[in-house]
This record gives sequence, structure tokens and C-alpha cells, in this order.
Amino acid sequence: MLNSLSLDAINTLAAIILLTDFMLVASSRMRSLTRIFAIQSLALGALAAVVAFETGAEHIYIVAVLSIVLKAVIIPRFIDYATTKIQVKREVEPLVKIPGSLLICAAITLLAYFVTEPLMQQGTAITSNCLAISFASVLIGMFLMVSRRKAITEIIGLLVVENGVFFAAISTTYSMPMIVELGVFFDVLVGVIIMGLFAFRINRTFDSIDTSILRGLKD
Amino acid sequence: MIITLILLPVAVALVCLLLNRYTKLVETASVVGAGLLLLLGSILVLHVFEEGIIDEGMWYLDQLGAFMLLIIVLIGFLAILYSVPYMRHEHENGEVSSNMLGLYYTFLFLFIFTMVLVVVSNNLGIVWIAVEGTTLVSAFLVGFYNKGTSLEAAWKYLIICSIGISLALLGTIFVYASSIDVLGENSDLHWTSLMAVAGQLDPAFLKIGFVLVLIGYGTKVGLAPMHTWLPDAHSQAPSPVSALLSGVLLNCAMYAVLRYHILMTHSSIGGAFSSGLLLLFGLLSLGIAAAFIITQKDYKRLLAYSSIEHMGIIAIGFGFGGFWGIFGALLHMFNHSMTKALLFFGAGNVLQKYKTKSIDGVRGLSRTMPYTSVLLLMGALAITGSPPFSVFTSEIMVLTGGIDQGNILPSLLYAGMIVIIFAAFMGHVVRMIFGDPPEGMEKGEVNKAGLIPMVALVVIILVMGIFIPDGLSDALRDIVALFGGQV
Amino acid sequence: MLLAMIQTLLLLALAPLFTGLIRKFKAFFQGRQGPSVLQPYRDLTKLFHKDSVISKDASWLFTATPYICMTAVITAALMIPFFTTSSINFIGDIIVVVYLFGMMRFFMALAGLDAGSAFGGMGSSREMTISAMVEPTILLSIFTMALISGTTRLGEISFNLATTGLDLVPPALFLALAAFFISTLAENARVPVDNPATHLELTMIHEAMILEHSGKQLALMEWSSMTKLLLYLVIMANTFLPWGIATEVTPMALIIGIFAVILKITLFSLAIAIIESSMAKMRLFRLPNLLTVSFSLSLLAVMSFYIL
Amino acid sequence: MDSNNLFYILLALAFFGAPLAAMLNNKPKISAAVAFGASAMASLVGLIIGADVLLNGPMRLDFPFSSPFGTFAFAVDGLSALFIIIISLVTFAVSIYSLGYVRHYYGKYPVGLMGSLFNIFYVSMIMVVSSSNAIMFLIMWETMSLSSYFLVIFESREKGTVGSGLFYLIMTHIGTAAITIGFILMYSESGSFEFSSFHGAALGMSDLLRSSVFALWLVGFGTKAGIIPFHTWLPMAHPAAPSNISSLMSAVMVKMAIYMLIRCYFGFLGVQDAWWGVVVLAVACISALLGVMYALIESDIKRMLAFSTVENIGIILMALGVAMIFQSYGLKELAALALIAALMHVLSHALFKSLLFMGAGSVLYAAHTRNMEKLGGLAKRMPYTSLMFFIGVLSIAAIPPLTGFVSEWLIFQSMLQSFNIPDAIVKILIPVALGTLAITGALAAAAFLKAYGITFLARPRSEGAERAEEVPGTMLVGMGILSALCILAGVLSFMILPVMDEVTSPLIGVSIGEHLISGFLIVPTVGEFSQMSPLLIGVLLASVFVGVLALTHLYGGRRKVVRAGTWDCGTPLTSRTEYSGRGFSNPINRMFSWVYHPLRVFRSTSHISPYVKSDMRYTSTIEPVFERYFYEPTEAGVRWLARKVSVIQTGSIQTYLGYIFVVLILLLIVLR
Repeated sequence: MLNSLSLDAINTLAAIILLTDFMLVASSRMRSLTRIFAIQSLALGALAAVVAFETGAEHIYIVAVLSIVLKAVIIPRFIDYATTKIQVKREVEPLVKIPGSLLICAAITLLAYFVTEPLMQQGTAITSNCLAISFASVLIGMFLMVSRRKAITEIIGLLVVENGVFFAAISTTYSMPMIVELGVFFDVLVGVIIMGLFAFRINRTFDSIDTSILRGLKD
Repeated sequence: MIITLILLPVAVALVCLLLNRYTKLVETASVVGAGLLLLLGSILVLHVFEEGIIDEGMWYLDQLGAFMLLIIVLIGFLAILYSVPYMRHEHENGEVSSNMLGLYYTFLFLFIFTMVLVVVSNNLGIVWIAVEGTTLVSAFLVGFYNKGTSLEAAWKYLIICSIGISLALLGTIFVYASSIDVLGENSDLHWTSLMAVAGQLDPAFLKIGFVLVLIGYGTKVGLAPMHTWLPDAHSQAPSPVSALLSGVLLNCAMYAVLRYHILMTHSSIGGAFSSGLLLLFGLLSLGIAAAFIITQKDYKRLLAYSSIEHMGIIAIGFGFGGFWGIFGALLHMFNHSMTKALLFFGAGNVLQKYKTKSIDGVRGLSRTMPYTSVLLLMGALAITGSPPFSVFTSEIMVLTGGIDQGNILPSLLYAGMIVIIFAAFMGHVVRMIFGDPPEGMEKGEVNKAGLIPMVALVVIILVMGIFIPDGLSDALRDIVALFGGQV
Repeated sequence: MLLAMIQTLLLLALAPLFTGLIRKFKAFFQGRQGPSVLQPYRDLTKLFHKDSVISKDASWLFTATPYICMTAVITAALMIPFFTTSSINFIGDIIVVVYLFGMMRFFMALAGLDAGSAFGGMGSSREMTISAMVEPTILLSIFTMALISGTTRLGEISFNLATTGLDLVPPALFLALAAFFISTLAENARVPVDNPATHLELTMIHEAMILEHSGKQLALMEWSSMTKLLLYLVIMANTFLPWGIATEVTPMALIIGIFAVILKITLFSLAIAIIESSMAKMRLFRLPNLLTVSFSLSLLAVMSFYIL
Repeated sequence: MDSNNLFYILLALAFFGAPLAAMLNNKPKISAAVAFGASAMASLVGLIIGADVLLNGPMRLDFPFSSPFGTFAFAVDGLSALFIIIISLVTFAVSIYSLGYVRHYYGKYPVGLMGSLFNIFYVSMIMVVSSSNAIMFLIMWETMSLSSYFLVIFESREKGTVGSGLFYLIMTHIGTAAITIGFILMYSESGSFEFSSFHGAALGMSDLLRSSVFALWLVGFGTKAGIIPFHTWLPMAHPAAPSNISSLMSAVMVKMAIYMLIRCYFGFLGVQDAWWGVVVLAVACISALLGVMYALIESDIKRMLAFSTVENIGIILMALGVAMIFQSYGLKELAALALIAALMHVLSHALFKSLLFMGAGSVLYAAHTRNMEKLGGLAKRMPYTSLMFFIGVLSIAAIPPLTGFVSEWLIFQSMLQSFNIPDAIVKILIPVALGTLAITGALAAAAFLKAYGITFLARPRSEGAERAEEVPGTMLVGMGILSALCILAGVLSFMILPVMDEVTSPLIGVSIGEHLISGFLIVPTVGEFSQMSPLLIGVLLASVFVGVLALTHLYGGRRKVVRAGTWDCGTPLTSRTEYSGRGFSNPINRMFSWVYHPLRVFRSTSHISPYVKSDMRYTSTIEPVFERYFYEPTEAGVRWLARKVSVIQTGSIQTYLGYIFVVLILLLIVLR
């Protein structure tokens, strides 16, 4: 139902998103993390625009624009600002070494294809790639959170998850009802700000935002 | 009508924010606001119970929602009533500045607002937004004391619940996707519209959607093994907030799961799939909670784990299904809220007196704080399922549900766990209540006014233990019918 | 009723005689001449005419015990058929009799503790220990007899058995008899369980209990113990081997009955004397072995009845 | 006035007495009078209700509201009425006793609170036996357990009390869980929680299900009754509780379990499998024998009484087991006989055990210790208490013609009827049980002989005992009532047994009242098998006693009686030369060392030569087998497991997120 050019564009953008996922996992510097995230958001926004163009649903344009503005510009800026402000060491300090992480992410991607395969028979989604990649994004985002130490990287991981979810929304249902979509954006923004605030407070209290020191509460 | 209910807490929050400086006024506004909320909420609840569902398109209040609303406004009111003397005491001891006090009430009302929003929204997307909202707002309340542990708890709460809730969003999207074929692209994600076509929803999407929703909201519910944030957050928050978190928030998240569960039972997949998952997570929660209750050294964490236990019981009840399972689980939501609030209030009194959360640090309550200790002991007996308190009734119903539905082994596990938890829990509480108080500990209650909401709660759980008002009972039957269980 | 009273009086009167008889038999086996068979009568008479000394530490119980013991024995005797099967056993069966003996022992042991001497306590303790081990044997033997004869009333057991031919009697009866015999020795402070003739501090059981009694009280204690022994022998004779007992009240039957029972009791006395002369007293802590044997015998008796 | 109104009065009395007493807490005297006055009056009303139901037939009192579990009502039938009478009798006596007993709590512990709980406890027991609905029953059952729990920990500042109470609470809760599951299984068959619907419901059940219910109830009610191995709470809770409470608990509360066992097995399940009876009989034998053996070597009077309760429960269950066996073979008349015997022993035990606990309480009140080794000589210092305790001892030692004897005799008689059983194996088992009962009886006699002898006779062993004085009159009256009843219930048992028959006949389906009593005689079975008359035995004993006394005085003339010291072998007799309780039970301890696992330590120090000892110490302890091999390992196991599980809460947020991640992936793969 889509013309092949758009289909190619969508597939390319999806591939970029997957690529950025892997880059996020592979990068070892904080600054590059935010950059890559910005690129991913940009690609996502573009993808949304293509879909909007294809389906003619105007509200997806709004979503695309919002996505680009919010996730490709404002949030990366904010995180960069926070990073400099609290003088985080540049290194990412992964708990799992980068080559291992990449292997795991490859496995995750396979899993995502495996899991979404039955869904594809319905043919509601745009392409099988999109759904699988969105799912992979979600899982890779989670993996980032599990395997990285710093509070800021956790926020980025969470944002990657959000991007994945957003991607899934676009690829399966051409995004959700407008009000819901707006609400979700609002929540993401507020969430990031609140997390940033807490990161500040944690830094002030503990002189570090390495979450591995946040282990005072356990049984 | 519903919109007034939604806006009222926002308005009170604003008032509290504006009157920030004037502690007395803030307190008065809070109590009056909470009272109004209780009044308004009760009217709505009664209306729904008597007249039936209120459907305003965007806002939708059926018996299930109303039942949740009842819990929210009741515990909300009592928590605020308890907050006033409790926070004043904190203020006097220099733990909290008066500025923060204003913020406290502001956030408390915002918190209540988000929870009300959860139960009155028809749109599952809005439900999601509201649940996420509860996390964001209550994170402030959890991290209210600007201490290391509070921040840590708040951070964990924020991150873990956010990730969970993201999964729930993905699940919501998949459920939405499952409806696209039937409803076309104008599907509005309203629960009522989904229910109308439940049988035709795409099973593949629905299935994976439910798994994601269950894990996602399950994180918020505190189902093991996604429960990890819960003991930290509950133990670090101010006691009235713990009561709200444990008594209301968890239920709200459970409510969200239930909406999907109901959808599942009416879909082509059938209820067995979602029931099985609920049962699995419920049993896991019960088991893990039991382990932590046994080894616990901190009484607020003890209560937190007990909440995990009870959420497990509720999940088990819905998992068992059948009339008794569902009826019992619903009733258990109410009973657990009331009893847990009572216990957190009691724990608050103890904390203010002994200034420690360690179980070993608290001895001889019966001599230092006779009233609190009696209420606490009653609460402890109640929460562990002793008659004549109400938790017993609902736990028995759940057990009946299990056995009646032929789930013999899970039922036995359930009963066994409850007994073990009883033993461990009472062991801790009894040690706190009796024995010799630490040296220099004077006799006397610190928070006399705080006893009033506690007594109210004891009365509620006692009365509910012996009989359930017909109105409520009928409403619960209607809800059971919603699940497709035979009445 | 009248017969029961006559029998009881006769039993009371004969009790010292048989105690003397056993002693005489023992003396014979030991190659001594021994005291006269009537010696116990003389002892009792002497004691009845003596003043008594009662411990300052003792309570009323100590004084009351001899009378209660005698009461229990007499009441039991009233329910036991001696030479005729008619007694007043309608008010109580053999279980009641066993419990009456239990009552006697109970009071005796209490009195033993009452004076506060270590001997009394030791005697009571051992007596109660032994009785606890003997009790099941006795009741199981009785159980066997009840099964064989279809009743637990002593008179009826005798009657039913006596009117049955010997050949109809199951082997269970003899197993039960053996068990009951061992129990009789244990219950009546005979060798190998206890030595009635000893006053050696560390070995005595029965004598230790009544050590503090004196005068009339002692006489009653001694007499009731003698009667108890005789009653056990009578029960043995009339329940397990009742042939010859008067089953109807005719002069001829009664006379045969008297002779038969006296013959049987004399034989039992002889057996006791032989045992006492040929065996040594056992150590207290070896007793469980013996008593387990008797218990097994009685259990075997029941089982053989059920199975054969 | 009909019993419905009386029931209201009973409830009103207790429900006004309870809060009033609590409110008057600061005025202990008034508070005690109010509380125990209320309970005494309520129990009198209870007696009338019981009698009325027995005479005029069952009553039913519906609750004014309905519950999701069906209708709640107080329904009193014959069996309930009998137990109401037993509860009320004991409560009445204990109430009066308590008036005096609580005096030593004035100013130390909240007497008003105790009085208040006492009333609740009483009412909850009444409600337990009159519940018409399984859930209502459970609520009442737990109310009973809770109120007794609070009473157990009343002396909360004494060492060990709170711990004992907790153990009791946990045990009873475990029991309740088992009971509950049993009821729910019944519900799943009958579709209602009404007791009336349970009748015959078992017919449709599968064998496995029915037997599960049987086993669950045995465990559940057995825990409350104190069958071995679930008995361990008894010797902990009874000594910890105030004596008036232990009296009620031991004499009455544990019987609630018996009540329910009878009702459940004969009423609901309808005994069909003979092996049930065999199981009950086996459990009963073990309980009786081990119970009495532990009682025998115990030096703490109240612990000893607690173990004796285990024993007596065992005896009751023996009769019950025999009844079940007979019933399963359709030998209804014999089943009725055994069940009557069981009920008679329930009554007997209620009477003498509460009497004995009150006696122990009096000793504690006067001499401030429960340790026999520190008592002695109280018979002279507390003559009335000692007399009444003695009557209790005689009853429990089954001395004719007292009440304990009558019930044991009946149990023997029912066991003797085992030859009617068609199955050879079962037939042989019963004589074994009979042997067990015999040795149990003899050991019980030894145990109580020791308890009375060491505590009351000879010389005092401590200053406390030396200075002991007779207890207040109210306490004596309380004990006196029960002493009189102990004698009367034995002697006049021919009047009581027909009532028991009336109670059992609906359960068994046959009445044996026609032949059971003829005149003063008790005739267990039709025909000549046996008969007995406690009344005539009593009369006979009394007249012979008088005769012996008279003749002894006549023969040999009046002789002097000299009071002198006990023969001392030349060494002055002190309290340390007396035979001790431990010494008394030592032979048994040694002979049954395979049961007791005794640990004896003898230590001596000598300075000059090995023959001159300066200090000698002998300690003898027995191994608490059940605690060590059953309860402690279980607890340790659970704790170990819990610690292992607790590892998951590491404190690291990454781990936590990892859990979600893993669960998600697992579920996705499994449920794809």
C-alpha cells in the first residue's frame, strides 16, 4: 500500500535507528551518547514525517515535529547542560564490556524479530522491519540502563526506550490518538526534567552520580 | 460532575502552593479540600453504586472505577488528616521547613489528582499518562526528606517505574494496534469502545500487549520481581505518603492491569491466559514477600513487603477467578488499603517516638505508647489475616476461589505462604510491642491527633470483617459480572 | 450378698495363713524349719495392740491411708468369687477390681512420700514405676479372659468357664495366665521384683513405702497387703482355672468349691515359693525386660485368640 | 423464657461486662468484680440455655444481616448444648476463683483488661459451639484463639511469656489454616458454607478428597487440641498464662477442637473408612503415652498439667477413634458407646483439669513458685486447697468412684467390644490401644501422685512454701464447686450418661439409652457383658471405710498415737534430704531413656582428696525431641530459604532493571 520509494525511505530510517542503537551501546563517551541520541530522534522524526506523508494523517506531522524539537534538540541540550553542570567524568563506565554488549544487542535484535514475527501476519504494521526494530530499540534501551552505571546514562537509556515505543506506535498504528500522543510527550519531558533534578540532587548529596553507590537501601 | 472531581485536587494543590508561607492556612485548606473530595467522591460512588455507570465519553466511571475512587478519597482524606499532626511534628523538630510543608501538601494533592485521573479516564492512553503522572509526582514525595537514602529511593522509584511504565505504553500501543483492524484508524483507545469489540480484537497483538502491560503496570503494582523499588520508596517516604502509596497507588496500578485483564477475558484469547499470568506473578510476589518479611529488620520495609504480599494476593485472586476469587480480590483491595494505612500511620507514630526504623530499636511499645501499640497490634493481626478483621474475609474468599476453581496446588501454596507470613510478621510486631523500652524513653504518645484516623480505620476493618454493606456487596457483584464471572 | 460377705470374711481370715504358708514353703526349700504358718496372725495381733508413732511432717493422709487400703481391699474382695461364683460383682467388674487395687497402691505410695523420708519416696517411686509397667499386662490378660468368656464380670467369667469343658478352652488362656502370674509377682512385691523379706535400704520397694507406719496402722497395711496377694491368687485361680468352683448354691458344690480353691491357691503359693527360692531379685533397671516379656505374653494371648 | 432470649441476655452480659471492665481498669477491685461478675452470670445463663436445649430441643437465632458467605446464625443442638454446659460450668467456677486470684495483679497488670478479655473469651467459646456457618465458625474460632492469646501474654513482663504466646498464636493459626482448607473443600462439594449443607455432602466426594478433608481437620483441630506432634504450644502457653486462664484453656478451649472433630467426622463426613479411625486411634495413643511420660518427669506444676492435657486429649481421641472404627463397620451401638465414653471423658477432664489448674494457681498465689522442687508441706499450710487439689488428683488418677474413673472404665468397655470388628488387623490394633491406655493410666497416676506428694506433702523445700498461707475464700469456692462436681459427676454418672446418649444419638443414628442405664447401674452393652455402678461402689467404699475404722478402734483397744520425727538414720532431716520430684520420676526416666534422651551431667570438685568433695552438682535434662527434630529444623529451613531469597534485593538499580529485562524477555519467548 505504500509506494516503494517511501518504503525504502522508511526501511533506511529504521536501519539508521537500529544503527544508532548499536552506536549508543558502543560509544564510551557521554557527549557522543547525547549526539547519537539526537540523531536517532531526528531519524525517528523523519520517519514519522514519511509516514505522515504516506498516510496523509496530519496529526502525525505534528508528532514528527514535536519529536524532532523535543528529542533531537531540547532534551539532548538539557542533558549536555546537566552533564557539564555536574561535571560528570566523560567515560561511560559500562558494567558489561563494549564488545560483550554489542553481542548481546545483536542477540536482542534477533529476539525482537523472533517475537514480532507472529504479529506481522496481521499486516497492520508498515513493514516487518519497523516493528522488530522498534522492539529491539526498546530492549536495547533497557539493556543500556541495566549495563551502564551513571544516572545520566540511565536517563538516556530510558529515552531510547521511549523512542522505541514511539517508533512502535508509528509503525503499528500510525501513532496514537492526538491527545494521548501529546500527553505522552508532556510526560516524557516532565519525566526527563524531574530525573535531571534528581540527578542534580543526588550529585549534591553524594558528590557523584554513579548509581552504583546508591546501594544504601537493601535487604 | 467528574470534571469537578478531577479539578478539585488540582485547585487545592494550587491553593497550597500559593499559601505556601502560611502553614495553618495550608493545613486548613488541605483538610477542607480532602473533606470536600471525600464528600464529592462519595456522592459519585454512591451514584454509581445506586444508579449505574456514568459515561461522559472521555470520563467514565463504572462500579470498578467507583470502587477504586472510594478507596482513593477515603484513604486520601484520612492520610491528610493524619498528615496534619504528623508533618507539624516533623516541622517542629526541624526536619521540614515551612516552605517544604506547603510543597508537601501541594504534591500530595497532585498525587491524589493523578490517581483520581487513573480511575475516571475512559481512554487507556490517558490512564497511562495518569499512572506515569503518579510516578513523577510521588517521586517528589518519596524524596521529600533531602537525605541520601530518600534520594536513592526516589531515584530508583523514578527509573524503575518509568521503565516499567514505558513497557506499559508499548503494551497499550499493541492493544491499540489490535483494534485497528476492527475499529479502523479512528479507534480512540477508549476502554468502552474496545470492550464493545473485545471478541474481534487481534489476538496476537493483544497477547503481547497484555504481557507488556502486565509487566509495565505490574512494576507499579509491585509484583515480584519488578517490585524492587517498592520497599525503598515506602520506607523512605513520610508515613502518610507511604500509606497513600501502599494503600492507593498500588491499587490504581492494579486497576489499570485489571482493565486489560477484563478485555482479555472477553477477547478471543479467553481469560485463562491473563489469569494464568496474574496467578504466576501473584504467587511469586507472595513467596518473595514472605522471604523478606522473615528476614526483615526495618519495620517500614516490613510493611512495604507486606504490601507486595497483598498485591500478590490480589493478583492471585484475579488469577483464580470465579466469583469468589474476583470478589475476594476486589474486597481485598479495599481491605488491604484500609489496614495498610492503619499500619503506616502507626509506624509513623512509632518512628516519631523512637526515631529509628529498625525493628530491634523498638521495644516496649505497649508501655511507651499504649494506644498506638494496641492499634498497631490490631492492625498487624488484621493484615496477617486474623478474624474478625476484614482481611481475613477477603483472604478466605480468595482461597475459596482457588479451591473452587480446582487450583488446588496454588491454593495450598497460597495458604502456606500466608501462614508463614503471619508467623514472621507477628514475630516482628510482638517483639516491638512487648519487652523493655530503651532507656530514657518516656511514656506518652507523640501524635495524639493522629490516633483519630487510626481509630476510624480500625472501626472500618472491624465492621467490614463481620459484614459487608449491601450496596457495596451489590456493586462488587456487578464488577464480578464485568469479569464474566458468574454471580 | 450373704455369700459374698462370707467369702470376704473368709478371705480376710485366710490371707495371713497363705502368707505364712508361702514362708513355710520357702523355708522348706531353703532347708530351714521356718516360723509357724500362723506366725503372721501373731504378728498382726501384736501390732494391733501397740501404740503408734506418726511423723511430725506427715499430714492427715498418712493416718488415713491404712484404713483406705483396707477399705479398697475389702471392697475388691466383695466383688471376687472365692469358692462360689456368686458375689456382688453386679456393682463392678474386674476392671473395677483392678482400679481398686490401684487406689490402694496410690494411697500407699502417697503415704510413703508423706513422712518426708528418703526411703518412703524411693519406695513410692519404684512402686509406681513397676505398677505402670504391670498395668497393661493385667488389663490385656483380663481382656483375653473377657474375650474367652464373653464378660468382664468376675463371677460370670468363672461361671462361663467352669461350665465349659477344658478341651474347649483356647490356648490364649494359658498365655494370659502366664502373663497374669508374672504381674501378680510384681504387684505383690514378690521376688524377682521385690523381696518381701528384705529391709535392705537400697533394694526394698514395698517395705520402704510402709516404713514409717507403726502400730495399728502398720497392722492394717500388712493385712491389706496379705489380702491383696491372696486376692490375686484367687483371681488367678477362679478366672483362669475356675473348674471346681461352686456354680450353684448347694452344700455339696460349696464344699467342693472351697476345697478346690484352697487346693489351687496352695499350689500357686508353692509355685511362688519355688520361684522365690530359686531366683534372685532382679535389679530395678532390669525389670523392664521381665515385664516386657509378660506384656508380650498377654498381647500374644489376645492375638492368638483373634487369629486362632 | 425461651433460649433465644436467654442467648441475648448471655451476649448482653458479656458484651457489657467486657468494655465496662476495661473502662474501669484503673479501679482494679471494681473492675474485677464487674468482669467476673458478668462472666459468672453469663455462664449461669449459659447453663440454663444448655439445659433448655437438651430438654426442649434445638434453638436457632439468625443474624440480622447477611454475609457473602450465606446466613449467619447461632444454632444450638444437643452436642452444642452439652459443650455449652461444660464451658459454662467451668467458666462459672473459674469466674468466682478469679475474683480472688486476680488480687495479686492489682497495681501490676491491668486487671480490667483481663476481665474484659475473659468475657470475650467465654463468649467466643459459646459462639464457636453455636456457629451455624463455617465462616462464622472460623471467625469465632479465631476470636477465641486471639482472646486466649492476649490472655496468655497477660503477664507480658515475665520472662518467656511473650515468646510462648507467640508460639501459641502461630500454631493455632497454622491449625486454622488447615481447618479452613478443609471447610472450603467441603464448600466446593456442597456449594454452601452452612453447616447444615455439609451433612451428607461427603457422599459425593472422591475418596482422596474426603480423606484429605479428614486429614486436614485432624491436623487443624488436632493442633488446637494438642495432639502430638502439634502439642508443643500447650506446655509453653499454659504455664505462661495466668492460672485462671490456663484453667479455662486447658479444660475447655482445647475441647472445642474435640467438639468440632465429633461434629465434622460424625456429622459432616460421616465416617466411612475404617482407617480414619485407626489413624485417630494411633495419634491418640501416641499423644496419650508421650503426653503422660513428659508430664511425669516435669517439675513445673503447670507444665506438667499441660502435658497431662495432651495425655487426656489422647484418651478422648482414643475413644473417638474407637467410635469411628465401630461406626465405619456399621456397629452403631458400639460406636455410640465409645462416643459417649469420649464425651464423658471430655466432661471429666474439663472438671478435674480446671480444678487442678486452679489448685496450681493457688499454690502459685500462696508460695510464688510453680516449681515442685521448691514446694512441699503445703497440705498443712493450705488444708482446703490441698484437699481440693487432692480430689482433682484422685479424679485424674481414675480412682473409683470419681468421674475420671467412670470415663476410663467406659473407654475400656468400648475397647473390649473390639471382638465384634470383622477385620482381623483392626481387631488386633485395639488391644494394643487398650494396653497403651492402661500404661497411660498408671503413669498418669504416678505423675499426679508425684505432683501431689512433692507439692503438698512432707516438708517445705523453700521459704516461699514455708510461709504459704491459705488462699482467699473466693478461690476456695471456685475450686470447691469443681471438687464437688468431680465427685458428683462420678457417683451420679448414671444420671449424666443418658444426656450424653441423647446428644450422640443424632450423630450416630442410634440410641443406646435404653440399656445403658438400669437403675444405678451402667450397662455398656446389651446382655451380660459387664456392668458397674459408681454410686454403689461409692456407698460400699464409704460403709466399708467406716466399718474398718470402727473395728480397728475396737480391736486392740485404744492406743496412744505419738507424734515424732521421721526416722532419720541419725542425720537431721532437712528439705534437702527429702525425695525430690526429679528423683521420683528417675526410674521411669531411665527405663524410657529412648523416649526422653536424658542428658545427665555429674560434676564434682574436690580439694583435699578425691573422696572429699567440696561441691557436687547433678543436672539432668531431657531432650525436647519435637522441638529439636521437628520445629527447630523447620524454622531454620524456612529462615535459610528466606535468607537465600533475600539476596535478590541487592540495592543496585542495575540489577533491579535487569530483573524486569529478564522477565520481559523470558515471557516474550515463552508466550510468543
